[in-house]
Amino acid sequence: MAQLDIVDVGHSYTPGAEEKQWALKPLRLTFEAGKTYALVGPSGCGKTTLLNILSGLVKPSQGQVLFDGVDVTALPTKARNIAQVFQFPVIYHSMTVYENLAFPLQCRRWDKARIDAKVHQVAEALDLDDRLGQPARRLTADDKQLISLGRGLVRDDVAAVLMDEPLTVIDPQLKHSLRRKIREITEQFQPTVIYVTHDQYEAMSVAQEVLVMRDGQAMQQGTPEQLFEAPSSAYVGYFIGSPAMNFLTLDRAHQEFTLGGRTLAVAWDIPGSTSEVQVGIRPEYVKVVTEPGPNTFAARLRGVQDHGPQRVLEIDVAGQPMKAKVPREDGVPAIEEFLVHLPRAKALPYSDGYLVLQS
Amino acid sequence: MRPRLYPVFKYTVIALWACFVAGPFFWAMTTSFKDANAVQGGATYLPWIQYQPTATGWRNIFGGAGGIDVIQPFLNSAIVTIAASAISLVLGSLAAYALSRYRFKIGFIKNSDIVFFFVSQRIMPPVVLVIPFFYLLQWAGLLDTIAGLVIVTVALLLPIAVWVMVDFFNGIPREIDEMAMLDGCGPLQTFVRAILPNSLPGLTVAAMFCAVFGWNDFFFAFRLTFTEVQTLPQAVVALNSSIPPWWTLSAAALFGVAPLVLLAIWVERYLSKGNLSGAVR
Amino acid sequence: MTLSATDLSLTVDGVDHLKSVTATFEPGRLHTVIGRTMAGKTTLLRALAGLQEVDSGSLTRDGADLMRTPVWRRDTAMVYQQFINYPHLSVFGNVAFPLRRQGLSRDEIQRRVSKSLALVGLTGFERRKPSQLSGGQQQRVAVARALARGTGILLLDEPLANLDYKLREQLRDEFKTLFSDQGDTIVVYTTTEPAEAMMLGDVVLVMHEGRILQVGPPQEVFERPATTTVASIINDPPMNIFPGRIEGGQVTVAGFQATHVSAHLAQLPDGAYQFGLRATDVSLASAGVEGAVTFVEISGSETFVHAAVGKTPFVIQIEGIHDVALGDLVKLRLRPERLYAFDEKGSLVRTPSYDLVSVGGR
Amino acid sequence: MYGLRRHKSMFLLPGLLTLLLIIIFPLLFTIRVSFSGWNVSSPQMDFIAGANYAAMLHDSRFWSAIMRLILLAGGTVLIQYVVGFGMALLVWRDVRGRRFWRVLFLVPMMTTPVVMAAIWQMIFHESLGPLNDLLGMLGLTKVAWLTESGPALVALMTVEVWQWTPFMFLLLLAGLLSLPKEPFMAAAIDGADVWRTFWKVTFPLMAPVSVAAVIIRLIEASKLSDSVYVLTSGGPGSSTETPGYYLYIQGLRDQQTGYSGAMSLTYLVLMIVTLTVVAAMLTRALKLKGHS
Repeated sequence: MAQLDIVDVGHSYTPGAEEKQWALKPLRLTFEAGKTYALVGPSGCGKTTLLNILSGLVKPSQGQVLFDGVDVTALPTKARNIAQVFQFPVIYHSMTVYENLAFPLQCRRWDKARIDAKVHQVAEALDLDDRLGQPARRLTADDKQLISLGRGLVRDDVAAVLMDEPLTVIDPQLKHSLRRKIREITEQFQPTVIYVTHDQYEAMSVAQEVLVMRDGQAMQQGTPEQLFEAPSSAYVGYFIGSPAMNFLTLDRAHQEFTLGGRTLAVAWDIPGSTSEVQVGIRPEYVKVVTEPGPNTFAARLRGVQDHGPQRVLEIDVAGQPMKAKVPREDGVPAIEEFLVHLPRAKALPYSDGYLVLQS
Repeated sequence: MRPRLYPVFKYTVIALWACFVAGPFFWAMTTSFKDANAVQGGATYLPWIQYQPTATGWRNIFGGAGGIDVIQPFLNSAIVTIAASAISLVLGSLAAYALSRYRFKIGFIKNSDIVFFFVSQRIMPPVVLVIPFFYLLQWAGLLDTIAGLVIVTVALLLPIAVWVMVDFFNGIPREIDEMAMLDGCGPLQTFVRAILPNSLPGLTVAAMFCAVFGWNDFFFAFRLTFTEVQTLPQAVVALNSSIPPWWTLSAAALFGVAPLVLLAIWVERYLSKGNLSGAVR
Repeated sequence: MTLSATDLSLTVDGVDHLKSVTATFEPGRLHTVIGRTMAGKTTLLRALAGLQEVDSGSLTRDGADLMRTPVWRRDTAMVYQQFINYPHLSVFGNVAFPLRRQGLSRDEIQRRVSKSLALVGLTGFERRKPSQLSGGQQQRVAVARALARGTGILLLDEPLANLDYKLREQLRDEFKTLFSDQGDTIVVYTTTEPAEAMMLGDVVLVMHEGRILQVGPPQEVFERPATTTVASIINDPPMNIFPGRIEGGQVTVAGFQATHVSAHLAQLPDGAYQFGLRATDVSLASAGVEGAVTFVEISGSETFVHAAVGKTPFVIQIEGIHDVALGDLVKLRLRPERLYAFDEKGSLVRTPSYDLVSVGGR
Repeated sequence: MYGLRRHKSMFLLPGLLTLLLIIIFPLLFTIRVSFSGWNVSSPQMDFIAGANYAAMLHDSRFWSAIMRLILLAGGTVLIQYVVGFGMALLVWRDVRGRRFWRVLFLVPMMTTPVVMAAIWQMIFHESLGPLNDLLGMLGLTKVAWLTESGPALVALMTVEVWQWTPFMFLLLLAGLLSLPKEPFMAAAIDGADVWRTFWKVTFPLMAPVSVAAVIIRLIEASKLSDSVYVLTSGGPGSSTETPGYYLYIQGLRDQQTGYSGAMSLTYLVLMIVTLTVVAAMLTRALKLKGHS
């Protein structure tokens, strides 16, 4: 396993294009050794380009890729010592499960006994040890993906395991268990993993750190909890979490922020020069209350979505739409107008779509 | 193999094979501009340098003295090929669609057996068919007619059309048919309005194979048509007598294969677009 | 205009796809059919559409037999999971296709296509080919085509299953308004997602292994699942179902005294039961039954912690997103007042009460 | 689906009946005529039981034609496959002038076999042809290409290889172009060299296309007769005769209709049996069953 550094790497598929049209805008990232990272974003966000740059399939227009400090930018895939799991399961059709797992080691001319020991070790971890003699093509798609992963794990010097939407063609019922298996395996073997997906929940379930991308830019890198609690942009607030984060535009009066004329007590202070300020708050933190108090605001009910254990209340606060997620047992307010509480600690400031950093 | 040597090896092999492939065409081309003297003097290759070119051969195939007229055979070949291909494509796609979409079960015979029956007709040697065909066409009064030849050629081409189209239709999601029916199309309309418009790549590949095998057929034309209807291959082979008028033969041969050689350019374009891969499986 | 299925059965290769399915579908209502993959939902829709022949049973519309009406005369539209559109036609052509078959005038076609493309938010995309659209847009075209015809029966087969979460969330919201406005149309909508079924459905039908297990308004099915299977299907994550006993005022699970018996179970005799408890009603606490974390997953804005108590697996749902390490030992607190009791065969015996503040606003 | 039963035959029957009508009469006719003594001097449908079949059993010219065909077809199809696959691999990916090579390598299959055989006849001409001229330049002795049995077979095979390698090339190249690129990336990542990549990735992935292509070519090759007619007329002697050509001589030139009918059927049955067995063997050898 290795630490991967992306140093000012940017890429454009059409040479000479303006930087704002690049598929991947110049960025600087570090993926620490032994951790699992997820790259997530909608199609066309640059995550696949970044993965291809790491694997050596695409040579970036600018910048350097370092594996443990060694510049590998010009090296082809073969020389990078990486492993990759693709969207569609790739196995060697004519070989058994054992031969598939042994193949990378045979190519490296390991001796038989050493191969045998390693293959059995990995097969056991993957729960494939009882099927080693079967033709690999007979296995189900999810087991084939495990073989792909296993071919990377048998090489104990592998720099990184790249996974490109590995659950795409897996039967919905098996997705869950394969995701779980991948998580277990990566915890056990601790390779450096870069996991690309368009599914935010898959990303957060599989990875220790998530990198949210959009339009060729890295929007935010952090643990799932960080992305949820403190999205650095309105986009991440929308992209992570369901329903999305609420954003309400605030008025500024003297030293205070107000919403519909009432004061919103906040835990931050931002320069007066900042243009329009919005408060971001997760629907989970919006509480329906009966007693007026600090940070309570009049709300008007527009609709209710029954999600089962929770209900999502669609409400208007100070003429602006927002959502509140409430436990089922709390019921639905009997009257159309009621009060909601926006906790001070959970209300974050945004301006021009980005979190305003507090000094 | 050393990486450096590999390109050298690769281009050498390609060049050698290219020479082998192109050789006969080059020889035909150069010979078509020769006359009796140039041919009798032994093999020569380069006009002006090794021999004085003339256009005798080319004049002869367009009705010149001592030659033939290739225009009528050309037209005959074209008519037979086009008519037989069209009939085969229509009947073939209909049958292929049925075999791809509906389940047939007549006793132990299932869909795959019917498909096999169609395709297996390609195994039938022409020589086995030609004598009965002779009497059949004679009885029907179609011997030595274009219509007779078209009917026989359909037997050659229909299996090809079915083979290509079954595979192609299998690649079109059935949901499209279902959707068309839900949208109010009866079975025939479903086929015509929803499936056929999406089948152009398959139809073109099938048409190409039909054209190649239809145009290049010799044996049936040779035994079932004589004086009234001569196809192009027949006309060329007739020139191949014991004392060969090589220049005329060469010109006629080049003229006869030219239309389909042009087809190769177009096939390649198709191949590069990946449209053939679906049809060839 | 009622559509009735009676005793529909279909067995293929020994597997029951439909098993004595009897159901009535009312005009102007949206019926969500929820079940896991392969529960027979798609087969049911296809049978309703006439695309699938069944072994036995009957299908009537207003009492008139429908079985012998071919698909193309059934007045039914369907939206598939896989965004099926006519690849050779433009967006306009796709939506106009069924209208042309009905022989409508040019102006009428133009009007209806524009209206229904506007409904799904695709105005301006008329000339594009489906292949030039994103998955979400392709599915909108399919929905527009289905709506434009104004058929009496509208079937949607997991229309959102192949879309990204965010898009799914967005379309789900749009569908709610879209389908609430369809007049007398009978809408049948299949899904594997409880939230989708609950949110969209006027009536929820729970299917499992080819059978319909329960039918009712979403609220009722959710709060009073008739069996453990229904309870598990209508909850995401599936409701925790675990065997246990009621003994001397205590609920024991796998030998542990898990919690006391709350009022709603007090009347039950001692003995063996199966208990059901939603993931939201288990919490991590400083005291309680001990379990080991086996897996943590994140869905929406919730964290699902999977933990094993002895050999019994539990799922705990925590609001918000949290880091919990695999292998950690945690204490689970089971909320006694939220326990469902089922008998050993899995039929509902007692439910916790939802003291509803109100059900207004719907 | 209700309502479709009536329609499905409507689609199938026109094609199926057309083919049946075209094929069934010749087949029945041939079966009947094979039990008759129909020949040029008495062209009538009498009944002589299995006399034709008995005569055929002792007709060594027929049986050696069959054996010759099996060797010719097997040999040329093998060469076509190896060369066709090789050329397809060479022009598959990065090669300069890719489109030109591809078009050129396709051209021969588009040309009329009999017409090209006439051209080849010139090329193989002993004194005036270019082949011997070129051999002479290389200091080699002239070969009597078409009048000696060994060289005549070589000539015939050369023409077959020239004509039909492009067909293999077409099918195999189309197959190669439809292959996904991931398996090749996976092999590169696993550290496989060119040789391993071919045998462990390319060849197994191409197995289904290969089997299809080889079988199609074997079917077509089993009918070999047109080129023989033009190139050597089966000669010298009967040393290049194929069953197709021998049947032509017996049935059409000498009008031994009954006898040729018996041989036709035997030939047909033998070819069907052989090809079925070969197809089954190839399929099994490449473990195609169970492929997705």
